[in-house]
Amino acid sequence: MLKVLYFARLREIFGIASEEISGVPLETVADLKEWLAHRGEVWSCELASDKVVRAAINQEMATDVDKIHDGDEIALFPPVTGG
Amino acid sequence: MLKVLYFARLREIFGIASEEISGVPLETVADLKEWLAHRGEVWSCELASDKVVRAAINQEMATDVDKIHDGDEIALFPPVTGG
Amino acid sequence: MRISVQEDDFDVGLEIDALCKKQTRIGAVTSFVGLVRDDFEAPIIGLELEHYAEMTQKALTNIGKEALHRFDIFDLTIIHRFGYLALGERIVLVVTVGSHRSQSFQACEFIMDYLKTQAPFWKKEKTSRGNIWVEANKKDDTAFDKWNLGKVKE
Amino acid sequence: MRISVQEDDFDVGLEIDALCKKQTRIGAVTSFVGLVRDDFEAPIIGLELEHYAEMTQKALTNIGKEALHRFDIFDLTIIHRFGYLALGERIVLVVTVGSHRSQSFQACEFIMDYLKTQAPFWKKEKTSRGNIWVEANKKDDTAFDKWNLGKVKE
Repeated sequence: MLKVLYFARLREIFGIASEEISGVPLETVADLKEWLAHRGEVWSCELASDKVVRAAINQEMATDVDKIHDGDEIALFPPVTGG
Repeated sequence: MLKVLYFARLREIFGIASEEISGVPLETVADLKEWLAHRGEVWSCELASDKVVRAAINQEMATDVDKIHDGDEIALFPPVTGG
Repeated sequence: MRISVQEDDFDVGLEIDALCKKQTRIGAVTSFVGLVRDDFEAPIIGLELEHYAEMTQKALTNIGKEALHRFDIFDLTIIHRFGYLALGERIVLVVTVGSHRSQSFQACEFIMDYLKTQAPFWKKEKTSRGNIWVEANKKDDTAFDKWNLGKVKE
Repeated sequence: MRISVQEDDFDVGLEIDALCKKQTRIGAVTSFVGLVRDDFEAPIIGLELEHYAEMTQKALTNIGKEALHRFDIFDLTIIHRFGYLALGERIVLVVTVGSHRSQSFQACEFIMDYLKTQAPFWKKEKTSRGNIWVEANKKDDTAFDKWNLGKVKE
């Protein structure tokens, strides 16, 4: 089971802040993005286009090639704009 | 007539904060230093040795080659240490 | 090291004093404050600062630790606000203290550059023409990248 | 531009606020405070700051004007104290405000580097082993020189 969080523009466009995903074999952040993109419409537009989507695994910044494991908290979000 | 000011270590060692010098033909800051050094003892030790002595002409930083004119206020001092 | 993620405003003078009082070897104190600023294109009323609450404290702590490791400084403070902030309000404070100014300046700028690309905050501007998510600035990536060209500890 | 040469202490928070309140385009505020710090070699009780009173205001004004010319900032404050200052007391404050952080950081560091070699102040440390004129630091000359290698305006 993965806990997936969405922030900022993604949270608004997807219409959810978090969800739990289980029973799907996903090895990396890229796999997760690709799997979500198959939901179509806004999901593919945001996750399978040339838009930059950053990720964190268990509250640490991660990249597309980083491995994900059962029980992980994965966050997907646009590039940060704090400070 | 020149007004000559001394600051910090120079003021203490020479034992004066300012003086007026007139009737001496001095063209540059270097000339003034050399003329003062002829007073001997601490004057030559401070002004004619390898110690760095900075100068200002009319409250603007100056160098040894800068010209001095009648009526100028010339300050001599060690490298500054504020801030 | 003081790290705080908070809704409330902070007092810059008090924060600086608190950090300086800890010891007498401090000669240099650099601070940076980021404010909600007006834009030329769309007049800004304020902004909503969203953050990833479980991660922000951790991210800022990592950045602070990295600064203490890379630079010759004694201590630092990072405060970042979230929630609604009106035009002119303070968003972020970074204070770094050390013996000498060069290292305290560098550490302060380093923390800001890291924070701008590594801390999970997102700004949504409330303008007279509607609400707009702020786009990430390429300059921020460049500023971040420069710190990885070489270590700066003297 | 606010330039002050004074015996009295200053309030960092108030000075920053005063500079920021002038307009709403300010997004970045960098400040530097220099303190009387303890030394490892001889414990310092305090220091006597002598200055060339007729020149200091003029010298700091020139430095401030040069910073406004070189960097993309809106305004700045420089305050430098003189007289007797005890261990831990504030000596100098520089605040620079602009749209973006990089230029405000650079302007603030530039002013400190210039001031360290161009403003006529001299420190005499009062230590447990007697009073000692502080020697100029070669690092300060190097820091000053680096600004003359090239202009930094973006």
